[in-house]
Amino acid sequence: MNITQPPADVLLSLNNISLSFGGVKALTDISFDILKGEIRAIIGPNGAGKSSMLNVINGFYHPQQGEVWFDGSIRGPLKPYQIARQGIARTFQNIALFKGMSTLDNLMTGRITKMHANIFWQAIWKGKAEKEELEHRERVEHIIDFLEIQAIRKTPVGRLPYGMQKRVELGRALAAESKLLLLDEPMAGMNVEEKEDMCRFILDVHDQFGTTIALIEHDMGVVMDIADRVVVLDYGKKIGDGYPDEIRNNQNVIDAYLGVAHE
Amino acid sequence: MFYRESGDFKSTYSADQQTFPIKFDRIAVGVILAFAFVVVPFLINDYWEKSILLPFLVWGMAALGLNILTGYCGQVSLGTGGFMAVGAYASYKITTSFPELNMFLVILLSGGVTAFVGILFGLPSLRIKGFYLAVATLAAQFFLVWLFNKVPWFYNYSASGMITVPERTVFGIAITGSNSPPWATYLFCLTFLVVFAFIARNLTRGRIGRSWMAIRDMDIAAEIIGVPPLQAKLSAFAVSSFYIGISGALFFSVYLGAAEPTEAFGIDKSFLVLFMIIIGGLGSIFGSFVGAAFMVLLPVLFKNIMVGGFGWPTDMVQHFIFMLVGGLIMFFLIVEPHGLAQLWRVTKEKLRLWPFPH
Amino acid sequence: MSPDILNTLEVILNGLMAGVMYSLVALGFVLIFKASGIFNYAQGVMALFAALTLVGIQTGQVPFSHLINVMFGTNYHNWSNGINTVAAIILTMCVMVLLAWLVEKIVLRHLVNQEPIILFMATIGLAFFLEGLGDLMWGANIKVLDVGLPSGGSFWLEDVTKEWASEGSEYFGMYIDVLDVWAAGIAIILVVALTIFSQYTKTGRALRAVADDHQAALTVGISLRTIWVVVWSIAGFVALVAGIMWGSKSGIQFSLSLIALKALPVLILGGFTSIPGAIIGGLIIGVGEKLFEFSLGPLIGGATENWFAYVLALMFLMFRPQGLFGDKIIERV
Amino acid sequence: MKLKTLTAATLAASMVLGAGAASADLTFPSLSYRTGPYAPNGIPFADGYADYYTLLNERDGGIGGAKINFIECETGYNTEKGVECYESTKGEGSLVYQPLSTGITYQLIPKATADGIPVHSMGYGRTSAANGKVFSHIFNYPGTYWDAASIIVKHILDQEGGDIKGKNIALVYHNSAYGKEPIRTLEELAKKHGYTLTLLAVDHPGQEQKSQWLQIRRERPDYVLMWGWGVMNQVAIQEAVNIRYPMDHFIGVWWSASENDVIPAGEGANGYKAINFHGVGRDFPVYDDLQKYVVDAGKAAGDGSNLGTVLYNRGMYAAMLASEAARTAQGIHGVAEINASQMRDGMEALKIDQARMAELGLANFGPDINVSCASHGGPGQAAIQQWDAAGKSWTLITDFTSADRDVVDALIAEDSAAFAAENNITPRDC
Repeated sequence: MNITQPPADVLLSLNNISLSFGGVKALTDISFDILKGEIRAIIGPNGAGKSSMLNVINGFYHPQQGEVWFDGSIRGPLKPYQIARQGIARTFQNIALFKGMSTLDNLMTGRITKMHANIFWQAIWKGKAEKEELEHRERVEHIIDFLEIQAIRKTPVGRLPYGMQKRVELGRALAAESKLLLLDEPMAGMNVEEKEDMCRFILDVHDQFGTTIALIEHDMGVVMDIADRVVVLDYGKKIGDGYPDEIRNNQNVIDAYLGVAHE
Repeated sequence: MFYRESGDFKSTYSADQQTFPIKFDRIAVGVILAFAFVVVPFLINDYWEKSILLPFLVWGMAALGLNILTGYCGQVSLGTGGFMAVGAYASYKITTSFPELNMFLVILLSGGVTAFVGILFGLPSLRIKGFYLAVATLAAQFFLVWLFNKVPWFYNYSASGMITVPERTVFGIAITGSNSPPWATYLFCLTFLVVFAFIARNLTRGRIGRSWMAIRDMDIAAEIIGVPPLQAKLSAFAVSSFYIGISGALFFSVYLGAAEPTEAFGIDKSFLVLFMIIIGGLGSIFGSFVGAAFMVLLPVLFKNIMVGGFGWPTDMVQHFIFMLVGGLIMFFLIVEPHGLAQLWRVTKEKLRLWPFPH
Repeated sequence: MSPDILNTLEVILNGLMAGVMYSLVALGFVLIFKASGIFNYAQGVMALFAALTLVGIQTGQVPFSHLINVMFGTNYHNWSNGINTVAAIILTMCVMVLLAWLVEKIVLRHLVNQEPIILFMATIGLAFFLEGLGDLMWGANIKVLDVGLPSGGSFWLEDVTKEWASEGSEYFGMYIDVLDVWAAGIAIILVVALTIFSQYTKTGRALRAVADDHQAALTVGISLRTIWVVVWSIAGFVALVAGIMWGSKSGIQFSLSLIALKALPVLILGGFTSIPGAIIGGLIIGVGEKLFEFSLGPLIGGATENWFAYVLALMFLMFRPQGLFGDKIIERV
Repeated sequence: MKLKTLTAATLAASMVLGAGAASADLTFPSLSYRTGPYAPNGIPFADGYADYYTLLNERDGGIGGAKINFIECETGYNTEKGVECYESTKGEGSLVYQPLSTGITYQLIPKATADGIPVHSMGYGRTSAANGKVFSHIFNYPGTYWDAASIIVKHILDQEGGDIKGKNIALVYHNSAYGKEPIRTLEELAKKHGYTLTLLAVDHPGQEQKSQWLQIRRERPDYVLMWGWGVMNQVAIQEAVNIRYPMDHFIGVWWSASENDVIPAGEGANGYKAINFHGVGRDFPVYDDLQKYVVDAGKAAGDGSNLGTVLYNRGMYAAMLASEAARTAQGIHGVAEINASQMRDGMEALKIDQARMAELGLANFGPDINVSCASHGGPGQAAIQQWDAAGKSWTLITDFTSADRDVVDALIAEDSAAFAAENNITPRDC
């Protein structure tokens, strides 16, 4: 296996991933990698298999073929929460916040992989439990300031407007302080201002925390602006991979988007 | 009254995270607790002990337990009666086999045993969800009751299968049996309830509580951001069963003193506790108590008014009580679907703004 | 054939019959759940209430007589010495429709778009209320229900099957309760009628539309409220049938409301939303628990049916978490 | 806060309740169950119990010149409610309790003993309470479940000409503490008489008994005994009719012996037998008085329709026994307004012979009663009654016969000893 060992600067690499549900092929023999510290965009028309791609990356789906290397080691058959613990956080296409909880609690839950006080300490709310709670609260408060959501700290997220929920969800993912951050259409359904805010947040996250980011986005403009490299999927196949301007001039991609009939 | 949080600022996170952020609440709760621990023991008599306070405390405990599982972790359970039976029979077996054992320990151990059984019957929850999960817990309900009724070892081979608690003392004061003074049994149960209410509060505001609520609100997302579902669900089952086991043990050994599974721990008990937490408020500790009060004390209150007060025929009063309780349940749901606790919360909001609503 | 085989067959046959009786109760739950997503805890009490009303009308009782007599010191009990059964049934149905209408008007319409658990709780309130009301109206004493349904073992089957037993073996022929056969027949008619109703009538189609998607149904101009009244009326009717069937065995009394417990495993097994599911589920539970009691019951002390029904349902669910007829759950994010 | 107001209100209410405490009278509480699953049985009993006291007040002005203060409290056959009822009524000088449910009885055995109030669990509750040495305040005369079991077996012996070796007797029982009571006795008797015993448990509530009755139909036991309760009775009898089991070989305990249980089964139930410890029907002089002073005077607890039904008679009989005990107590202590402990002495010294029964207008209504310090089980006698579907009436077909004492007493001694040991009670010496 060590032959295919990816170079050190690669954070995640996917080799010949194929995934299918029953007969339906969702992904066919896809390979690409994500370098440490880059912003990697995954684009493609609807139903191209972008979300399936993310689900493979954070282990919610298990591909029938292919292997996943993360942080220099090949991934065995792990459960999603174990992969989260390895340092992959994500947001979801249609918001998956914990509606019953406050913004604060949602963010704190984002840090759950980093908290370890056992049940007895928590029961009496002393020692390790309290200490841990406070220091993590501190970190979360930074993110709250960073995302400018102080005002809704104690509000149940169910009551928040859509844009805000998107932001809180980003916050929850940031709270995990992961090595790799997956964003599934972070700007879907947003108006221009909201999109600009979101872009700013993503870039700031990238600069400030140096987080590696993989994002799915439909808005070409946005993608071309913020992404370092772009991979293009269509019908579960990879039809393009490279720097934004390469992609811009890639014939397959143009066809795919303009919808030229597939021979 | 002036119910304000203005000028009640938090300078530290720990201050912000405390159980009762508002000063007024802290004082109120302090007063109530002081009253409960210091004053009530001097006023209490047999009637108040056996008909009002012990039932409330015991059922409050059970409701608290179920609320952890159903209200916080979102796992519907109809096995409460069965788990209470486990607690009761555990306490009976333990205290009859080790007569010297301190009653506090006996009760706690019974809780432990129940927690174990709870985990066992919680396992299907990993595969079965929502209403369907109820079947697993119902299986527990009926099977456990059947078991305790069938296997003579559980009731020490007594002729009829009734279990009767022998007299046990704590610090030389009888806690169980007929010679136990009302204040003693009351304080015994009250201590358990208060201590475990605070433990519940601590658990639910920390990591474990969050993982429960995450599973409740969106289990898939929870797993993807790193909440292990197995751990979360089973821990909820364990803690919840622990509470319910304790309430069962208290129900049998302190409150009733004698019990048989079929009648004392039937399915109707499981429903009763479920009603309590829904009417009181899912995912609210305070709600558990309000719900218990509603389902247990209200009928007694009505009965005392209508029979004791107006001297109406007892059976007719019983029918009226059923209709009244039913009517009230529907009424409150229409006024505030999320339970009495929520109703209380909303009232508080209003009070804060009073007299300037805008 | 050896008697053992015949006995087993007999047990299975009777299990099927018991299953039908369970399904009768389960049907009511399914109807309401399908149309409004409500788990109607009050279904059992509705069966009791309906049966009480039927007997009350049939024997010409004065409703609330006890209350009236206490309040005014009068001594009314009967306003007639009984009326025709069919008329009584029709009148009872009117009462049940009225009930449905009131439930919708007073409770449900204020709880539209609440979570299922809330609506569930509301029906609990309803159950409490009806429990009190039923006794207050008709009194808590046991009542004999006679709608002219035959009961007792079937001689015919007994004689036929006697012959099947192998020579010399002691065998008394197979047993089946005629009442159960009737119940089965009525259940079939009921299901067929319901299917026809929901397939070929306007209301029926509207009903199915609502079951599929409330919002969509509303957009095409179906009145949710009317539908709910209709559904609750039908459920009331099913409750009446179940009440008659169970009641003619045991007499009409409070315990009748407990038959709901028998329907729970059936529902969970068959899925809350499927009428065939309710029937099949009922049959499976019936046969399963009877066979278990017959084969293993004696070894472990009997009276296993109550819990085994659930264990059986549980075993099925382990393989199909969505119930026999529920739609496959696909997890996506 | 809600809670506080609530309890406050309860306090107020229970004050109102307390206000009713009557001092001078003889207070007889009745823990009745006119609602819930067992209401059909609870109503007639409660009516009979109430009406007899009303009769005494109306006709004789109470007992020994002291008026009777009768309080009723609804338990719905529910243990917790029962406890509430006990606690709320005991403060009013209650003389004796009829808990009327196994669960409540077991609750009260220690409590009432501690409070010094006698409990009369007439033909139910804890059988071994018949041992007065251990259970000072608990009485269960005139008979216990174990007496019943043995008397039924005796009756079977008579039917079979004294020999039931190799016969098969099945017991269909309510799967609860109550239902399990007779098993030990029947097993002992099986050893003695050499019959085989088949046990068939029916789970609460017992609307579905196909398995049990199919088994009976297959095995054709020579006799079927029933320890049933509530809806289980009606269903069992209906099923027995359905499988055409010979009804005169089907014998129920006295809680499966009311009109309620047989009428739903109609004609088929004809010939069904049950044990009973008191007379049936209403052709006893006392009923004329009840009609005259209570029902016609509009003072009846019920609508007066169920006078003479088995359970009404039982309630009435219970009240009679209680009032006679009160009379005895008045005799012993020479005061009209006796208290609970004096009442206990009265119950312990209770003697009623047929002459007295005749005076009470109840000639041959029940066996001679003679309670003693040692035996709180009274005579332990009962008779067998049979149902006549056509006439819709019961008739006693045997005299009041005694149980097989040496078997039953041995069991009682054993069980009560165990209880004494468990609760470190030193038996009184009588």
